[in-house]
Amino acid sequence: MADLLAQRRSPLAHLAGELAATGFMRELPYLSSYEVRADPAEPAMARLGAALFAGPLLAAAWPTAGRAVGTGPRYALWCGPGWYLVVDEPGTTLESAMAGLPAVDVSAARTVLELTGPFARDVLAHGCAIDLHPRAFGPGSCAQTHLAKAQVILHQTATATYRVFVRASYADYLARWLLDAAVEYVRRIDE
Amino acid sequence: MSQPFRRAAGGRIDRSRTLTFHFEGRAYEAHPGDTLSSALLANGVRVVARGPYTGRPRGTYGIGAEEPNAFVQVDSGPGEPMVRATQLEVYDGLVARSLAGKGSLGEEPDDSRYDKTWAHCDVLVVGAGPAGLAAAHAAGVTGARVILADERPEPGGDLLGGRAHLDGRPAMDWVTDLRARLAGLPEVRVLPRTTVTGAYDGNFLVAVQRRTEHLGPAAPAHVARQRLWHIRAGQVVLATGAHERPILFPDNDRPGVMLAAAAAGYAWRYGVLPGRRAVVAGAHDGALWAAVDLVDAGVELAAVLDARHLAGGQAHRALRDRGVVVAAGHGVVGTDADADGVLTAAWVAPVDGDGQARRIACDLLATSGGWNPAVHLYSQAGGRPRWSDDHAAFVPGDPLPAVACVGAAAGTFDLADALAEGAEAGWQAAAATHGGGGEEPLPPATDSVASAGAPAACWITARADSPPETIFVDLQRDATLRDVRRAVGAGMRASEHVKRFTTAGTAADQGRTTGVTTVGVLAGLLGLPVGAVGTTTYRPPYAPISFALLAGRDRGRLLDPERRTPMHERHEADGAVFENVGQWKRPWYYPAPGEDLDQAVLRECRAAREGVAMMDVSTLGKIDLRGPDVGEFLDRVYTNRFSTLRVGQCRYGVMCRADGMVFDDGVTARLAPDRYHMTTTTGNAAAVLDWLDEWLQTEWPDLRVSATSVTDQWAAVAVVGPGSREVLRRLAPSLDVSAEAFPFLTVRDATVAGIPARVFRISFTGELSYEINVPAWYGLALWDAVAEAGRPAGITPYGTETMHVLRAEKGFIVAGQDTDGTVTPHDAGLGWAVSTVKPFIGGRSLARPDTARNDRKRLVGLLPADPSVVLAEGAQLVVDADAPTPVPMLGHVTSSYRSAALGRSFALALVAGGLTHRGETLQAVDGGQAHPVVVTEPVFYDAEGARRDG
Amino acid sequence: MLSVPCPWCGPRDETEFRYGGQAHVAYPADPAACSDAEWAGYLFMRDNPKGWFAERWFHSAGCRRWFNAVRHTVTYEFAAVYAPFTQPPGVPS
Amino acid sequence: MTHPDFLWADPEPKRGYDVVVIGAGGHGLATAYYLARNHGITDVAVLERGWLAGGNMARNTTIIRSNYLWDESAAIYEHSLKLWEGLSDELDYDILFSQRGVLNLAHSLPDVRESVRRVNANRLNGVDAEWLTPAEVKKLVPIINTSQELRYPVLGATFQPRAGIAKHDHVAWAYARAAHDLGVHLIQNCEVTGFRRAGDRVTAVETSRGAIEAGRVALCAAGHTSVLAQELGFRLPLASHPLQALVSELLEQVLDTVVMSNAVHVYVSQAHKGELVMGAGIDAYNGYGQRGSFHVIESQLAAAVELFPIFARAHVLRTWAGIVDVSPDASPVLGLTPVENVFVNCGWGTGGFKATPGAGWVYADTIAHGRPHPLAAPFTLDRFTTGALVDEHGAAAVAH
Repeated sequence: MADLLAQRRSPLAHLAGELAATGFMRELPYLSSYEVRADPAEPAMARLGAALFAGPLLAAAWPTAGRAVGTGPRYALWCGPGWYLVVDEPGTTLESAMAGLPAVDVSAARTVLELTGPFARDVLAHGCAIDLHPRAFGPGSCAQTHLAKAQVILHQTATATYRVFVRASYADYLARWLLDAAVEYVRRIDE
Repeated sequence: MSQPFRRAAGGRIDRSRTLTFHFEGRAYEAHPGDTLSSALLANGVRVVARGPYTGRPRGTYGIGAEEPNAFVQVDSGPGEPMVRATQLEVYDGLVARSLAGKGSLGEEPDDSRYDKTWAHCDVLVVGAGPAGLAAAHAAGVTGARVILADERPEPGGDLLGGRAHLDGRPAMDWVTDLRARLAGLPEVRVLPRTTVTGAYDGNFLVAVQRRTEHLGPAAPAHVARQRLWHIRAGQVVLATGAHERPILFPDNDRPGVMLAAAAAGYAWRYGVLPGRRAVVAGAHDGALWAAVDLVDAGVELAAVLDARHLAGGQAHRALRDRGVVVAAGHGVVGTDADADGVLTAAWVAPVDGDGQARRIACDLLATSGGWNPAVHLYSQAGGRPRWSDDHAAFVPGDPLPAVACVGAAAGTFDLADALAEGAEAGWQAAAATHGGGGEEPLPPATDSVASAGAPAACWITARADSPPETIFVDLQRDATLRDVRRAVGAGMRASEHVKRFTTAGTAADQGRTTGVTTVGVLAGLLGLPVGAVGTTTYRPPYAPISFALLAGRDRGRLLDPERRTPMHERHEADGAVFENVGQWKRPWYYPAPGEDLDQAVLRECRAAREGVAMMDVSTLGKIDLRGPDVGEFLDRVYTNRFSTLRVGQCRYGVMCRADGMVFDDGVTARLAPDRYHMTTTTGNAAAVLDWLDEWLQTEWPDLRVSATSVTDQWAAVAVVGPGSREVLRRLAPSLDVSAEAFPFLTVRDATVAGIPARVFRISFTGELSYEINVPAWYGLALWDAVAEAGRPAGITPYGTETMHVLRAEKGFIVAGQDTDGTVTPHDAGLGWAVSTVKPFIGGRSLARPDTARNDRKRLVGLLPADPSVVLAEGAQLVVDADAPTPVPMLGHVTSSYRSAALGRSFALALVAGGLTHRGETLQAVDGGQAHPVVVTEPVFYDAEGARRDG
Repeated sequence: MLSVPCPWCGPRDETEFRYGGQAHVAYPADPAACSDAEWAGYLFMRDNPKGWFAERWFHSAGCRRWFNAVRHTVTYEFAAVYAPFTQPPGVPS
Repeated sequence: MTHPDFLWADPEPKRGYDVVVIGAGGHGLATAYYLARNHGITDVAVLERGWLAGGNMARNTTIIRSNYLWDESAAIYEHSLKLWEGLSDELDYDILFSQRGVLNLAHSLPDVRESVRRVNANRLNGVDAEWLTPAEVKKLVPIINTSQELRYPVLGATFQPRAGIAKHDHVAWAYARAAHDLGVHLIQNCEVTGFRRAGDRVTAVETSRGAIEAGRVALCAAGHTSVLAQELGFRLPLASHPLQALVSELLEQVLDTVVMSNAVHVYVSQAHKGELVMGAGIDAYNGYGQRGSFHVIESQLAAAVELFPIFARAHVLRTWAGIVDVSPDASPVLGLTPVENVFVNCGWGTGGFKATPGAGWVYADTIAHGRPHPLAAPFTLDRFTTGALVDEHGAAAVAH
């Protein structure tokens, strides 16, 4: 297994240094994720909720529009009506908990860019048209939207921490775009 | 180097520092806070531009965004054409030159950074004059999210150059206090040097922020020079002020002729005398107060004219106190100039009748016909300005939802009224969006005075015999009264026609000073009320936006996303030449040292046909389909049947649009009774997923199917050629790769190179081949493992070009290359895949009279008579290339290559009547050359399919 | 930039959507039974009013749901959004 | 440029006319002119709800070319181009027709195939066309960035030397004056509100200035044609969309060829006075609002700056939108209608301006004879039923 994991390469491994140099961006590679498409009222969804969150996550507790549930590392993000992205630590296998549900392992389909700190929201606002002000979006909010010209899932996990789920093939583009948008803020840290 | 017209004191400039700038090659001094216009006036430079057609000299005319004349070319820094000198902040090292209505683009690239951002607010206040400041403050104290944008470097608007008092103190003290209070409100954002330039539907507004231009060479390179703001506002308060308009008269274009309030503004805001001896001519109280400001600044008033027949009022008294008597009922009827064309005198006469004109020597002629509320954004947002006789101006008409116009922008010129109106609008706007809160602030007390009388709509003062070609209605376009008269004489009645006929109002200033005046003149000529003629439409942008800013960050590599497969860096290392396929970067071919495309492709093809080769096929669209009704759904989507596919099997499928034309194709596998894995062409992956969702949601919601894109989840390597089985055997020792155990068109889960994989035995080349899919983060490891395992057999990576040759040799089409949106499956030779039993999307269309014709263009093969000739893709096929034009065309070449396997060239084509021409010789015409070709079946290689089992 | 009121995600910029043209153009239950003219009507003929228009939108970059909207083709104002297969709510006159 | 001293009169509408043309845009004016000139039908009124030629004619980017892929399209657009070549003389009015050539850039291998296909089809149809390599493109237009490092590099271009631009207002006014001189009534501020019918015929057009009797009615209202058709009780396969354009300030001459790129989506020419005139694709939604969405302008300018780096410093001075009526195959609908004496000319999409003389010529002939002109025959409404589309959308990079 260790051999196997060593063979992985994350979509932004080649930009790790540049991201680290900003002081507020990094890749969270290899997170486990599954797209689940089912009515939260289905019994199988209640079972899945219970398995994931160590308590019965009933229909009403699956996240509503624009919201995520979970406190990390495990989250369920609302993607659309009857459509959720379940996210967990790298290497976590959730197949058995998802048996009987249309759940697709998409762990390798996306990678995650995490932005954290006082500039995170401003940097995102350079390319994201939705309102990220705390009155409109805050910890526990998530949205599928555009960031620059990439389609992303945006998930705010804490007061000044955002996760950007981006498709693997777009990751290089988006990271380079964010690095460019971050230039003024990086200097502000340096200064 | 002295500044002879600089006043001894005053103005919002920093006299402790001196800057040096160059204009027209000469060095001058200025102070921080100066604009180029104020600095040139301070230095006595009157000529700043020339008329584009007349060549006549022109001077600074206004003081801000309304300026029609003083457009300059900036040569320092990144350089910029057509910059208003009245708004260009002077910096040390500024280099500018005059223009004649036309700028020039530099030759060096502009490497400045340009930025964009998105912002949301409850209340957007446009303009930080008194009304705007009051509005922003009233909205801000409620806790609402407020953006206050103003085009000038500092807030204050007209208070910056005025001498008004608020709450008994100089007005700028009040502004300073208010700035501090706004700064203490965390949800209020003040954006100076920011022009709101576009108002779009749903209170979406666009603003341009100039961030570093005023710093000149000191501007930090990492800070974006400009930023484009996209603002979504709950409520908008337009406090955009008003633009002063002139009165027209003969030779009204001389340097030295200036708008009156602008002239006064230079004196008080910048501490510059716009002239030493002035004639002031107006038709409203504002002109008289400007005269008071000028005389108080030390300008000698040679005459003050008012086109109105009024006497009395505070302005008259104020002037009389200063020894100046207003000449009521008088106007300017001409000017004189010196050899340089600069004003030396005004000719003055009564406005009624043809009384004797009097010459008055002066170096400043300050004119003001009134104020035009800046209704541009109101109009852009959908409002229709209406003419008001009371204001002698166009003012905002019917109110717009969630938009308020306040202050001078609404025709409220009195300071006290404007402050109250602004505060109330800000308060109400916050209440409407944010819910309000706090205590409504009271506007400050003012010392404003009653007016002498209503403004008059006075457009022109001239004598009957004044030559109309000397009365300029548009200074930047050199358009004159003569042009307007000609337009009317030609039959034109609409202001838009006259604008187009005369070009008045179409220059870079967009007719800001004289647009309404032109309408007034036209109304006079037509004998109509001004309101009946109406303004031309105000279109975005209010102020010009640079192309570079609109492009923003979307330049160079970031112009459009570059999609990469997990193996991208290996392809780069292997020297691949890439092809853009949609947004994807795909290896096109891998030239060995010294090879060109043809040589590389022949080598790659030979490897695939004779040995073993590998290709990155990760870009293919992949869709995971789940649910009990997937089979039924696919039967409806594909032309052929998929419900009968057994688990572990794959099938090639074609889908059509509803019009029966080929949309996409690919191989789809059944992984479980309720689970299919669909592949699409690289370019259509998103379109196909959208297509599936559309039918599922909008037509067949009863079908229990869910579709998930897994394109990015899987990296895939095709291992192709007679040697591919051996390579796979090495990589997957536990997988039985024999033809019996792993037959063609089946799929197996296996461990390949130690990686959990899904292996498809499918072939797009006709050779034995496997497509190994692994989770994307293993893609690079898989690629390297395949290369390593194939090394003994000389495995060769190949790109899209070789793939195209190999598939074409087998007659396999590429949707989008051999089809073009007018091709049915039958036309493409895919009739075998079209069910005649079950219905499918587009099926009905195939029975339409034209679609059912037998002589449609159909896929055929072509063999050039000369086997060394590779036809051009896109060559047209004709019977007789020498026939007279139009030469009837039978079809065209869709794919054409040199084949290593065939030892010759070949092609695919669409030809009317298709294989009814089999064996016939046609001419393939490209670039005037005709090549004889023989029509054949579109399968050139291994027609019996013997090779796919290796 | 229209702000399109997605019934699930709330107002989003137009660039997140695909436009689907006129709503309530149902796929014929039995296409084979259609005359050529009826089929052409389904394929190509569309209302194109100047005024209120019931149309389809697809939130392709968001929740990926199709929905219908009533929008004015001159003011671009949205009066209502509603689910496929349901009738438009009262349209402003 | 000086205009003639007199252009047109502003008559009161008569009680009726032999032919009532609805819409005084370029097509309506040209149709009226050719009805009078070619067919001797001078008892014609052209009704305009606003000011003459104030719709798309006043809003387009004035590109003229005939290098369309399909025979049917090439024939009608080439007929039009030949008329353009003699139009200043014909109408005795300088329309500033400048045959500076039009480049259509190719940015991908599929673009190249499509372009070569179109060039060859054009040449065999007697339409001038050449395929240029990137080096030849660079030679023709030195300011184009032909670096192969671009995100979407220029891989070549088609070139039609006889294509070019003309001054839209002059064209409209020239036709208006010529039509007026032949007795045609140009009636502005006259909005059509309905039709009076007698059986399968229209007897009169109801307008904001009263009912006007009509022997024949010619619809020529571009984006508003669907609204008229609805009044008349038949449907059209049209969707009206905003199409935006923009100009820069006046600039010293840098570009003397028209350059179009479908792949990165921008087209640009530099007008006689010096402004850059640019356009892009249509806005996606149906709209009669004569305004479009800002992001369309932004992406268009990004493309422009990429292709022409020196444009970075230019400024957008003014943007606007027209309303284009787009048909499913991006080809026009020209011919008879289900109403006996009503004719239709619409669906030109983004191609209307360049077709002005040709469409007017062919439409006038169709109205005069009550049957489609041979060049119009492929563009009947019937094609949507038979499937015989002239698909400039599907087959080619359709453009403007």
